[in-house]
Amino acid sequence: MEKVVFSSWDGKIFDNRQGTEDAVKTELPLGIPSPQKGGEVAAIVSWNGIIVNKPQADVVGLLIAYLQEARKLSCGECSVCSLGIDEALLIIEGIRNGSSSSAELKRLEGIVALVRENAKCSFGRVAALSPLADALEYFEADFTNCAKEGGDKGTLRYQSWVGAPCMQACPAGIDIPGYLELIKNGRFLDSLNLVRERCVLPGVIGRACTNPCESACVRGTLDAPLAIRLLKRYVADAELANGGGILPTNEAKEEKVAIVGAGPAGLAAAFYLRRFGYGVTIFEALPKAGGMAAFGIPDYRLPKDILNYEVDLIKRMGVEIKLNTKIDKLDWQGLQASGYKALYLAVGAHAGTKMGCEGEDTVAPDFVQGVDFLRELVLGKAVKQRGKVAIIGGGNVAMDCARNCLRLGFEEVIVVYRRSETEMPASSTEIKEAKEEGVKFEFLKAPVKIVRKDGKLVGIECISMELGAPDESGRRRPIPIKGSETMFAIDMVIAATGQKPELEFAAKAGLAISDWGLIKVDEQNQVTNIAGVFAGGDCVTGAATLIEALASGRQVALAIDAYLKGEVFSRLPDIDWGDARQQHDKGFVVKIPRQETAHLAIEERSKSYEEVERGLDAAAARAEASRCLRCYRLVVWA
Amino acid sequence: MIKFKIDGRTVEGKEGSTVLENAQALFIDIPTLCYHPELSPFGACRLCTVDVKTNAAWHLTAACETPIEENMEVVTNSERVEEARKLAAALLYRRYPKTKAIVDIANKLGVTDDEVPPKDDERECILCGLCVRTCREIVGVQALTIHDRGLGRELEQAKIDFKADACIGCGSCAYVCPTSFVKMEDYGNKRVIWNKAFTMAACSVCGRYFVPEEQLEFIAKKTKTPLQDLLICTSCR
Amino acid sequence: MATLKTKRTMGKFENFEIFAPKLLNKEEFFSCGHRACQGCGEALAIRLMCKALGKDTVIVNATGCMEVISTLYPTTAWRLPWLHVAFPNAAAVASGVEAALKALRRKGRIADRDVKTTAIGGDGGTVDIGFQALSGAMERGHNILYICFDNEAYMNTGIQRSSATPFGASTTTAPSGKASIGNKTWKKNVPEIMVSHNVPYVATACHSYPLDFMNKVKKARGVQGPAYIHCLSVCPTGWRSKSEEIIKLGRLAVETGVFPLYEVENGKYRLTVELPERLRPVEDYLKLQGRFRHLKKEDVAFFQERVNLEFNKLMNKVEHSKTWQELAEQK
Amino acid sequence: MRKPVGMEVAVAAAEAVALCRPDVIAVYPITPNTHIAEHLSEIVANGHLDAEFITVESEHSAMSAVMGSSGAGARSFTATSSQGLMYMHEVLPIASSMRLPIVMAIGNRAISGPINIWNDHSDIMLQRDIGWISLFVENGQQAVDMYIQAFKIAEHHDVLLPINVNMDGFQLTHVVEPVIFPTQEEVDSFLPVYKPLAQVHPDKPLSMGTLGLPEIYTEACRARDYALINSKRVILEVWEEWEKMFGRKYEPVTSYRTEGAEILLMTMGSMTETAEMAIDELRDAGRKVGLISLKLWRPFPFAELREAIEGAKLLIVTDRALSYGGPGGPVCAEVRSALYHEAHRPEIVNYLIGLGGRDVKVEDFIKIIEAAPAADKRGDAYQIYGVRE
Repeated sequence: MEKVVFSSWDGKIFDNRQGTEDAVKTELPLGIPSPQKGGEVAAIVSWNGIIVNKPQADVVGLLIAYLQEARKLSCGECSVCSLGIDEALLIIEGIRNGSSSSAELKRLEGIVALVRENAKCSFGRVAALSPLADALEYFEADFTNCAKEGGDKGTLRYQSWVGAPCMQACPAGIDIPGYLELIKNGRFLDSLNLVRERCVLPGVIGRACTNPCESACVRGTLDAPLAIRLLKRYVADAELANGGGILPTNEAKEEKVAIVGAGPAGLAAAFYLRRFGYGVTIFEALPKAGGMAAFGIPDYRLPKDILNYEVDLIKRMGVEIKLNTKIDKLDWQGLQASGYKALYLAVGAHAGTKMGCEGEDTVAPDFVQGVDFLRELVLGKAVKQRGKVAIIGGGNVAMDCARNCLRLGFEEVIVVYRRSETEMPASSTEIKEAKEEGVKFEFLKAPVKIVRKDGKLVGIECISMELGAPDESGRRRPIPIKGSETMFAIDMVIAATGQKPELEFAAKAGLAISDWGLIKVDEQNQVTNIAGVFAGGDCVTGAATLIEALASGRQVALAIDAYLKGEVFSRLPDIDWGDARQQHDKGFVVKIPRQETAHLAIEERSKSYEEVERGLDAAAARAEASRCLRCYRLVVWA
Repeated sequence: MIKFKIDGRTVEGKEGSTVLENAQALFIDIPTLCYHPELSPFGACRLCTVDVKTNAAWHLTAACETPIEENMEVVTNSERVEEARKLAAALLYRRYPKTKAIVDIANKLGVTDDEVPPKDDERECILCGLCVRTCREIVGVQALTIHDRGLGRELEQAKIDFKADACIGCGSCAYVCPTSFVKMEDYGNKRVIWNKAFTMAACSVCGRYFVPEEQLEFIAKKTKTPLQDLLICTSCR
Repeated sequence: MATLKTKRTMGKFENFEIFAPKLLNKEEFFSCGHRACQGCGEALAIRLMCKALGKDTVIVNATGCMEVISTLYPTTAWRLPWLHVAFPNAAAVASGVEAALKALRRKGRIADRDVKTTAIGGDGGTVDIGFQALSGAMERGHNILYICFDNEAYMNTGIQRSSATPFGASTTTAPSGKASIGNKTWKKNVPEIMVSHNVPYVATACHSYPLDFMNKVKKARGVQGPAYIHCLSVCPTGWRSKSEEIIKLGRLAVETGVFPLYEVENGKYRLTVELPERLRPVEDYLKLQGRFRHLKKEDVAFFQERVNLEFNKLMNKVEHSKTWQELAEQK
Repeated sequence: MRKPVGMEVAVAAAEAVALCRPDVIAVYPITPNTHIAEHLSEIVANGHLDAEFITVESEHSAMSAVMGSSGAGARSFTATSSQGLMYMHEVLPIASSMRLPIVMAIGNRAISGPINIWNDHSDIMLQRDIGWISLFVENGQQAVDMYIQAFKIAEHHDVLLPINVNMDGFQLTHVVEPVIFPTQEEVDSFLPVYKPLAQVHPDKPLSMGTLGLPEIYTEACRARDYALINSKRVILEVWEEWEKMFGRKYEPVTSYRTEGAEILLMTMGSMTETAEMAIDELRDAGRKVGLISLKLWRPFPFAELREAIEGAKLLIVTDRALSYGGPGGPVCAEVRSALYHEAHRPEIVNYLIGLGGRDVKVEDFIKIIEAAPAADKRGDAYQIYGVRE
């Protein structure tokens, strides 16, 4: 941990350049972020303030670096921001190389004020010149010294970080303001390509993502967050409507990489590795590629042709996908012998977890695991059961099962969840749509016994719960109420309380498995205890979202690339740049209503698997995209 | 109608109308550069800056893209406003010291050489976006877009992108361009615009070359009229 | 003719078929419901003029069709402040208005705005009876724009000959007959006379080229000082032509070289409208008008020769004229 | 009491106009009013008066320009004489029909042919029916006073009519007289800044000078006639206010030593003072004679005239313009019709004198008064004094 000499982070001034403050207080006060944990950082110049750790740090040099990065981010649409940055650069560089006097600082002040007050987008208002304001107030001496000494200090080597509330919230870190701006300007395909940099299944994600970005959107605090997910979906659909595209690859390398599992994590890794030029073979146990995207998410949320198209794109890059090839025995040597230089395990988490209730071990057609139920539906296995069905669990899988059951013609569909609605992990739209379609909910109930009469399931006994103190997940822990057991007459039960990976084959092959039943990997470079064997996705993280899987797939691809090049891969540290939603002076923002999209009529839904949510049209997409405030934020450090 | 205050006067304006529209109706002079009444507001030049008070806070904002709100207070002539306009004009003047449209308005707003010694710079496209909006909103093609900048898209200067295949050569962009940066020249049966050459169609009656073939095809497709029906110039219609 | 060809095709404002007009101001300052004849070119031109001038304008009108058809007391078609005194003095009245606005603005008794005083008149009120007042106003350098709507005769009083009436046209005071081909004189070139007044902006225009006309009006409005626009305005009644053909006639007047569209900015001549590579025969233009019906082949031939001459005179200026600034810097 | 200064009357008139702070002045030079134009332009050139001075190219344009400026809401002034006034004639009636409060100085001069630049009233008499208010001054002091009064009268919202103030060319315009000027403060308080009732300006667009069909033309004439007749009320108010402020009394018809007079002499303009001397002479000799002078020509002061001639047996009306082939002089024609219905009206003789600058001395007036009783008194009879047959 560095000693902090000066900080204006978050507008809170901490100045110990005179060394008066005592040492204790100087240990990273005020939650000042540190880009490189334990690493040596002289100073940080950021949209949110200046931090100096070493008194001799070249603040002016960093400011120039900041402006040089900033001018790349400035869209140039409004005069003040881009011209202001250039002007500021001219002035400061002038002062630095002695060609202009520090009297120019007066003019600089005016420009800084103007840009912060009057720029068109919130990058201009919040980031473009913000650190200059602090600099002019607290580091005027540095400028004047420059002016005195004159002469070029030489260019300084620095690192930079660009983010935005939405980007910080997105597990894959997609450049959201970037692709929104391209949509605004009608450059839909450019926009899609930008999305693909971080997200190889835009059509899938555009439909089935839990969109944490939207809950981080600054507009959310003003009127309504942008429809980021739907916009991603729009550009994906636009390409499809234009007859599809192709994904570029680089000149082929001879190294080959094997991937186990054609789920999002596997596909993502395959895409990037192929793009780097490696040969890629994916082994998939099931008859269809897509993993949870194919077998977890029903058609009314994600029409399969969308997934198939995007998988196909990856195939056409030259990625070989061997379907129906389950790896029961992992033979790494064998693979190496047949020319594979690296192996990536992305087998996902496809097994249901136990509920811990009596009688759940007897597997029968009237008692199934949610994930299995969904998978078999996709595989076309008919469901004979009819009548009342109870789904246990409050996640998206539970919702999917419930809404499927409605469409299958069950008379009554009840979701039993041990916490209350507010704690439900399922996405709010899912819950909303499920309710609309007629799914019933039993909150604060947990099954204790599955009751059978001469083999046939006749009901479940549930116990009522009350909510206690929050647990490590932050949700309030449910506590059973003694003697509150009640009996529900039920014809079928679907258990959807969680998934876990099946890793016998990995364990047999000598891979280290954690107590959680997940593959152990080095968090830096995703490599397992066996050299050349990497792992990622749900089988490492436990059941997570699609976008997280894609993100991890990309990480692994980068790690494997580095490994094959013989380099040491260390991912950029996830720096905590503070509350993603905090945005100082938003200035005057005109309220513009969010573009709403149509939905399939409720009475239609239970009849078919037709997609419920409709997409935006071009005009709506442009209108929606132009609501983006462009909250880019910038940090440089050296 | 929406009641609001402008320079101390309480006035009424149509719902959805902008501060600028209302000001102009009241003969309040607000300088503009990228504004055009028939095009959507763009807020690029920041010369129409006004001071606006909504929910108890004053903000500088572009009058062209700010809709009036009930009880909104607008100040168009305060020192703060004029200072902001002048500074913005000064920045523009520094960048485009040879562009008449800029020089005129900069002088009008009191920018003088001794405050901002102009750089020697020939650039003429001032990125007002009028051509882009005209192309999209009036013509209905998207041959012109702002080449946006951002993360990983390192472009030295923002500029206008010309999609040659989309352009129909109607010349509306040249018509609307305030600095005549967009040039259109007709040479007999050739028209050159954005360095793309168009073949002009001749009027079937008088033989005058009157419109690019691409444009005719575009209109024919749009209006579903056979091409030959369009081959008559305005003189002979 | 290659050089000529390029010189002839420097049109910036012209040939924006279809789309650019959609950018025009939708607000009307010369409202409908006035009493102009069907297909009145002058009324159309005035409507366009108003759009180009915008609402910060005072119109001073010489007696003539436009005043008669638009302001039957107690009605008016004008949404702009409008003042009419008499036939010969529009320019003089305008100089008074301009002086007043200048003085009152200086003394803070009216809003501190640039209100443009614009005088309009027909050919009679401009090139004949109003000529002295026009010359005086232009010479004194008032900040006014004078626009002459030239329909080539005293149409309001019944198609009598004016000094703007073209050669060979039959009018009620210069009728064609056994002993006469009608008007024997060539049209008086008033724009040229205005140039000799050192007016910084002089232009010819025609309602059949609306964008060109409006751009010229806008340009002239911006001039701090006198400006003059001579706008050919087709009068179906007086020209004995079809109401539905006024646009066509205006275009033909230009394409035949009878009335070329040009502007003279600080002394520099410039064609503003793209012309066909070869000018169309004047006959195309004449044959559509009853006032020329009686012309014989040789008359038309003479007409054609004179048009060629006048056009070449103009092209000579277009090619060789320089702006005053250029001439000032010339060693 | 402020001390009088000696000054050429035309120049004094110009000084008076300048005190009224006109906004726009448009004048075309013509003898004998040139000194007014010259001196005003000098005042403007020296920066003592903030006004637009338009050096128009003709009287027609001069009047047109001030109509434009007045229509735009500016206090406007012009001046002319004789042929110039005739050249303006076309637009003069339009000014009154548009109710534009223009003030015009006329240095009265004979009209050509033969061309003659000297003084009589034939120029203004030809403009009798243009609907303007018309005043006559008799000396330099009245000139100074009446120009200031003129603006106030013309701009009064109950009047809003153009007004011409007549000074005899040379006999008045070019002589040096002692005059007393009010201070600028006094004038400013007497004559506040002009507030137009209507003006051509984009802030409130309106159409001025529209076309009147037969359906409304008659009514328009009637309206203008009323306006002119009713303006007398305001004129009297203004003169009363002036008397209160400066102690100098003005009346439409002024009587001089008329008590018990049997013979009355009637004059207009600069001759009045000469006539007064003649009256003094005869009165001192015990003769029952008196003088009435006319300052207000339009609207014509019928009532005041009737009052003024009470008890007189003989009225001698002098005229300085001839209505060829008519009843003699226009003034006398007016007087005759004014008195026609009076039960006890004096007998009337009409003398035409001082045409084209012919000098009229005290003894000429005495001769006229002596000869008048024997003169022809029929309605269409008139004497041209001093004509060489």
